[in-house]
Amino acid sequence: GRFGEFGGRYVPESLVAACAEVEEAFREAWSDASFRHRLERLRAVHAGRPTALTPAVNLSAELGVTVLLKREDLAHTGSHKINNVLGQALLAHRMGRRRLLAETGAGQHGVAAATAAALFGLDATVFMGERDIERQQLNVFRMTMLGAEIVPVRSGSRTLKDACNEAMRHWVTAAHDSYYCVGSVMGPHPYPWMVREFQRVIGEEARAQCAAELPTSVPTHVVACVGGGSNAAGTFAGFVDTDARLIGVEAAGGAAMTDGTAGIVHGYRSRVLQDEHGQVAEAHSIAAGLDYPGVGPEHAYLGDIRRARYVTVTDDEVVPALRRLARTEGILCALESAHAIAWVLRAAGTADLPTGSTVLITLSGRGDKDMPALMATATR
Amino acid sequence: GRFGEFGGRYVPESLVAACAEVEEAFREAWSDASFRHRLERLRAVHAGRPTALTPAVNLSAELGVTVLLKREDLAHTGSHKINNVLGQALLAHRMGRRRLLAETGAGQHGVAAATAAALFGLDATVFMGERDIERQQLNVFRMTMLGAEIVPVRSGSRTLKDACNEAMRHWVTAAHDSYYCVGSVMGPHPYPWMVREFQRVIGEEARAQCAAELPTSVPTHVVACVGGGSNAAGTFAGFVDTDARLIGVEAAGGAAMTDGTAGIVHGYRSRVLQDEHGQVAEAHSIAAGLDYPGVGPEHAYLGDIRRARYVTVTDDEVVPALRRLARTEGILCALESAHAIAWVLRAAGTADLPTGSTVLITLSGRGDKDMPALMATATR
Amino acid sequence: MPGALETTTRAASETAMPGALETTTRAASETAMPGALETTTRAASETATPGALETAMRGAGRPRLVPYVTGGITADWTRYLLACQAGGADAVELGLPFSDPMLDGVTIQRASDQALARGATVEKILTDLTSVRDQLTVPVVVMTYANLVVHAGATAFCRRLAAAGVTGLIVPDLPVDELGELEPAAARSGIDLVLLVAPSTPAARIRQICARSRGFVYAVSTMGPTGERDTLDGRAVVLAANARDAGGPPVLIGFGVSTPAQAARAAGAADGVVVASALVREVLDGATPERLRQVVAGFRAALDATRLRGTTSR
Amino acid sequence: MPGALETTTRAASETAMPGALETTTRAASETAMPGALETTTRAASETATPGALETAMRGAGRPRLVPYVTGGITADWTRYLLACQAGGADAVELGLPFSDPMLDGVTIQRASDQALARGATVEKILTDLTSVRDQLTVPVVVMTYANLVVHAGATAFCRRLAAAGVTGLIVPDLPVDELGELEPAAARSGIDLVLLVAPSTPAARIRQICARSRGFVYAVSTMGPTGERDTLDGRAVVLAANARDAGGPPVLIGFGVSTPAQAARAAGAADGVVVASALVREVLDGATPERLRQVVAGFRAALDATRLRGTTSR
Repeated sequence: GRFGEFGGRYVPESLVAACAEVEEAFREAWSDASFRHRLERLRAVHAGRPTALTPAVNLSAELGVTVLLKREDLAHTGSHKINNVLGQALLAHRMGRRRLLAETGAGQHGVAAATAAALFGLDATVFMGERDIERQQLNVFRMTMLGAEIVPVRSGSRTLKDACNEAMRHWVTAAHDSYYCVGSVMGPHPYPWMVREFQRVIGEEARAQCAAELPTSVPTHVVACVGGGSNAAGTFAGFVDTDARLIGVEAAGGAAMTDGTAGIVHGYRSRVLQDEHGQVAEAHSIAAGLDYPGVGPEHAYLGDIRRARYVTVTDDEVVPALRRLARTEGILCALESAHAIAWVLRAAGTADLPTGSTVLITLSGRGDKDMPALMATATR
Repeated sequence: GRFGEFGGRYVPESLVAACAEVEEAFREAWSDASFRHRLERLRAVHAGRPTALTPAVNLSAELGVTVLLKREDLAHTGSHKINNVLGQALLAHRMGRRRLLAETGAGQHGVAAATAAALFGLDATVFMGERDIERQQLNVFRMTMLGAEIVPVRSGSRTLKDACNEAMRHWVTAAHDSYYCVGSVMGPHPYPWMVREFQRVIGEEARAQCAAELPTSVPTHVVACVGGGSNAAGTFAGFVDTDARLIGVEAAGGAAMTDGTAGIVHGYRSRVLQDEHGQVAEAHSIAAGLDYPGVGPEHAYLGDIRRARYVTVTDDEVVPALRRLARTEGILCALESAHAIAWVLRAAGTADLPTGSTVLITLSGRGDKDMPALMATATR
Repeated sequence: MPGALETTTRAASETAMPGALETTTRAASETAMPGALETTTRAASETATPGALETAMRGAGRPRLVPYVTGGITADWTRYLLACQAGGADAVELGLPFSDPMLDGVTIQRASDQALARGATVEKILTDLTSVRDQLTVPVVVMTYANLVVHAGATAFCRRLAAAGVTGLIVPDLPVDELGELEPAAARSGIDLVLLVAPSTPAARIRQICARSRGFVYAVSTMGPTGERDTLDGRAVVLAANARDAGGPPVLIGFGVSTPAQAARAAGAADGVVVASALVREVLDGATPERLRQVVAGFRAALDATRLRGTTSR
Repeated sequence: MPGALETTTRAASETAMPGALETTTRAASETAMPGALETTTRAASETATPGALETAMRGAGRPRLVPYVTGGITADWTRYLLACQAGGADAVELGLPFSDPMLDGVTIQRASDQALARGATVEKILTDLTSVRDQLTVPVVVMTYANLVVHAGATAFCRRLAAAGVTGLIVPDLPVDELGELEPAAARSGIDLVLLVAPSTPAARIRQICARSRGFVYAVSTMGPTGERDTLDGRAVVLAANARDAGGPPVLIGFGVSTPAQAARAAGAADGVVVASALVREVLDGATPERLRQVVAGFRAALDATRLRGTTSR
C-alpha cells in the first residue's frame, strides 16, 4: 500500500499480521454493498450527512471570489472525524472486535471514536498525552461521559505523537480483541488509504453540491487544512479528476509538507518534521489538530507529483481569519479550518487565487472547542 | 393574537405600534412565496437542515420502546434556536431594520441571534443578566466573536427574566431602527405565533421522517422539553393533527405548566411561576435554558384543552439521562433535551409509555455547552 | 384523541396561513376572552359620570401636579405621600412594586427592588395607606403592572383598592386593547382607570384611548422607560396637544419630567404633569419627608408660575 | 492540468475499488520503491557468506547472551558496553536513541529520553564507540528505528556503522516487506541485518524471515513492547522452535527476558537471549559499570548452567 514512495507498513513484526487483517477485512467490507449501505445509513441518520454547502455570500462579495464552504462543522461531534470513526467502528464490529483503541491530541478524534464505540456497544480506550489532557479537559470529560477510558501518556513530549506510539504499543498486546482506530490518513497500510476512503464522502458530496451551485460545476480551487490531512484527503478525493487546483494549508509551525523531509513515523513513510539528527520534532500550532510532525503519505505523493500544492499560514493570520468568517457569515469555525480561510483571505485577488475564481473550502470542524484558548488570548 | 385565554399583547402603549408593525410584516412575509423560499434555502445551505432523525437503536432495545431522536443538536450553532433567528433576521432585513435586539439567558439564543445578524449584516445587541454573563462566559465570548454587543443587565435577579425586561425597555427607545428578536414562543403577539411558525420546521421534518421510518407512520408519543417552549411548539406543530400524544417535559424547578398560575409577564398572558403576592419567582434548573418562570402561551392553551400533557423531571434525573444517552447512542445532548430523555426513561413500560410504543423525542440542542457545569458537578 | 378538541387545536395552533389563524384567534377571543367585554364596557363607561379622580383633575383650576411614590420603599413611606400633598400635589400616584417593572427605568426599578426586599406586598402597602388615608385630602392613584391585577383577579383587586380609598389606577402594560375585565371591574368599584398614550400612538388610536381613559390621560412624553432626562422630549408637546384635542379627560405629561422647568414647559402643552423618578431618586438618596415636600413645592411653584404667565389651563 | 499527472493521481489516490487501487499500488511500488530491490537483494544475500556477527553467533559454542545498552545514556556509557563484554556477552546490542521508540516499553523509553536530553546523536555515539572499539572483542549490533536510517540514507548509514566497527543492525519497525534498499546497503557494508519474528508471524513468513535474516534471528518473546515481565511468555518457546526449524541463523529470544532464570528457560528453546530492559533499568537506577558487569555475569552463569544441564545449543 503506497502512494509513490510514501506510505507503507513500517511496523514491528508483531503488528504486521494485525495490519494485514485490517486490510483484508476492509477490502472485503468495502466491496460488500451491505457494508456500504449500512455506513451510508449511519452517516445519514446518525452523523447528519450530507453536510451543507454554504455559499459565503458576504465574504465572496468582499473578496471578489466565490467562496463555498463545505460544512463538516455541522457533522455530529463537530468535525469530519465522525466520517472516519463510523467506518472503522463498523469494520471493527464486523471483525468481531470488542474494543476500539484510539490516539488523540486535542481530543476531537478521541471524542469521535468514543462516540462510535458507544453506538456499536464497543469499549473504547483512548491514548492521550498528559500535556494534552491538561490542555483539553473538556474533551477528556466528553469522552468520559461517552464511556471511554482515557490512558494518559507520560513518555516523550507527552503529546499526540507520543500517544500514537503508545496506542501502537498497546495494540501489539491487544490485537486479538481490539481494533486500532487511527484518526487520520496516517499510520501503516491500509490506514492512510482506508481513512481516505471513509473521508471521501466529503469530496463526493461537495462535488455534487458544487455542480448544483456553480455555473461552472466544478470550483477552480479546492482548499483544505492539513495536519495529518484527513479532511483534505477526503475533499481532494472528490476533485482529483477535475481541473480544480488542490491546495492544502498547513500551520507554519507544523508544516511537514513545506519543512519536513523524508522520514518514517507511526508506521508510515512520508514527510516528517525532524531535527538535523533525525529526531522527530514537536510541531507548534495554535490549532491543536494541526500540531503533528508528520503528514499523510498521500499528501506527500500529491505534492511530489504536483497535483496538489501545499502552503502555510501563521498563527497570527489564523485568529483574524476565524473572526472574519464569524463576522461575515455567522460561522465560528475551528482554528484548524481557519487556516484554509486564512490562505484564501491572503491569496484572493493574487495570481494564486485570481478575482473571479470559485473556491471550495472545507470547514473541517466547529470552533466551540477553541473558544477557551481564544478567550485566554484575547484577555492577555 | 391569542391561544384561548393566553397570549395577547401586554406591552406599554409605546410598544403597541412596534408589535403591530412586526405582525403586519410577518403576515405579509409569511404569505410571500419568495420569503419562504429564501428562508428554506437559508435553512438548507446555512443551518444544515433537514436535521437527521436518529433511531436510538440501543436505547430502544433496552426500553422496549422505539425511540426516534429529532436531532436539532446538529443544526448550526448547536440548537433549534437557529430556526427562529434565521426567520426573524430575514424579517428584520425585509423591514429595513439595522439592528437585532435579543435577550438571552444561557446564551444560546444570543449566539444564534448574533449569528443571524452577522449573516445579514445587521448589528446585534444582546441583553444578558450580569449573573448569567458570569456563568456563561464562553457563550458571551462566542457572541463577541460574532460581532455582537453584550449589554449586562444589573436589575432584579440579574438573570434571563430581567434581560427580557431590559430588552423591551430598550426596544421602546429603538423601535424605529431596531428589531426585537424574541428567543422563544413568548412575548407579545405576534411573537408566540411567529416563533412557532419558524420552529414548525422541526415538526414537519420529523413528521415526514417518521413516516419513512415507522410502519405506523406516526409515533404514538411525541416528547420535547419545555422552558419557554419553542422546540416543543415547533415539534408539536407537526403532530397536533395526529393521534400522537404530545408530552412537554419541564424542569421541576421551573415548571410553569405544573406549578404556575395565570399571570402576565414579558408581554403575554400565560402560566407563570409567582409567589403568593404575585411577584414573579425565579426558576431553578440545572438546565439554564429551562430556567425561566413563564411558558409560551400556546402551551398553556394546549394544556388547558388537554391536547398536550406537561410533566416534570428533577435535576437528579437529568444528568443520568444525559449520560445514558451518551453511552447508548454516542450523543451528548443538552441538559435541556435530557429532560425529555429522562421522562422517557421513567415512563417506558408504564401506562404513560407502554412497551411497544413509538416515541419521537426532540433533542433541542447539543451538550457541549453543559460540559463545564457537569465537570464541576462530577468533581464535587 | 377526541375529534372536537383536535379540531380546535388544529385551528388555533396549527394552521399555517396567517389569514386562517387570525380568524380563529378572533373567534376564540370573542367567545372566551376578557376582550369580549369590550363593547359592553365602552357603552357603560361612555355614559358614566366622572369618578373621584377625574373630578379632582378637572376641578383643580391650575396645572395639575401628580407626584409619585413607591409604596413600601421605606418603613415610613406614607410620610412621603403626605409630604407630596403638603408640597402641593393635586393627586398622588402610589406605585405598587412589581418584580418585573418592564416600563421603568433604573430609579423606579431600584425603588421597587428596595421595597420588595423590605417585604412590601400589595396588602401591606394598602394597609399602610389606610392608616393615613384620613390625612390625605387628594386622590390616590395606584400604578402597578398587570400581573398583580391578574394575580388577585380584576374585581377583587379593584375592590381592595377602593376599600383603601384609592380612586384611580394606572396599569402601563395593559394597553387599551387588553383592558378586558379590568375596565368594568374598575368602573364598578368607582376606580378611574387611567390610560396611556405614547408618541408612537396613531391619531385615531389616541382618540380611542382618550375616550376610554378615566381620571386623566397619561401622555408618555418619550419613547423609553421612566427616568430623568436632561431635556423634555419635544414629542411630548405634540402628543399632549393631540390628546387634548381628542376631548377626553385632562391630559398629564409623564416620564422624564425631571425638573420644575421641564414641568413648566410640559404644563404649557398639557393639563399637568406626573413627576416620578426625580422624586424617587431623592427618597432613595435618603431625603426626609420635609425635603421631599420642598422638592414637590418647587415643582408646584414652577407650574403655578406658568398660569401666572397666562398659559392655558382647562 | 497535465493529463498524465492527472491519470496517475486518479489511479493512485482516487479509485474507489480496492482491486484497482491495489494494482496501481503494486505498480507504483515496483517502479519507484525500495521494495523493488527486493528480488535482487534476496538473490545477493542468499549467496553471501555469513558476516562477522553471524560468525560470532554461530561459533559461540554456548547459549548466546546479547546484552543491550542505550548509547549516550550517561557520559561514560561506553564503560557499560565494556562491562557487558566483561560480564560474558557474546555480542553487545547498542541502542541508538530515537524520539519515538514505538516498540519500546517504559524502561527503554526513559533511557532514550535521557540520552537525547543529554544531547546524544548517532554521530556522537558512534564516535564514542570508536574510541573504545579496540577494547571490544565481541561484535556490536546497533538497534535503532527506521527514521534514523532513512534520515541518513541507508547506504550512508550502513557505511557509517561499518566505519565505527559495527557488524550488525536491528531495525524493529522495518518488517521484512519494507527492508527496501537497506538490505543490500547493509550487505555491501558487511553489516548483518537482523530480522525479527513474533508470536503472530505465520509459519511461512517465519521461514521467509529466517532465510533473509543475517547475524541472528530475533525472536520477540511476547506480543507487546520491550520491558521486564514476571514470567517469560510461553509463546516464546514455540516461536523459537519454529524459527530454528526454519534453518536460518541462530535464534535469540528477546523482549521480557528479565531474570537469569528466564534467560535460562529461553535458552532452553533458542540459541540465546537478548537482555535489555533489565540491564537498562540498572543503569537508569545508577548502577556502576562493575555492578552491570555482575548482573550480566549472573545471566551468563545461568545460561552456561543450562548447557551443563545438557540443553541443546547449536
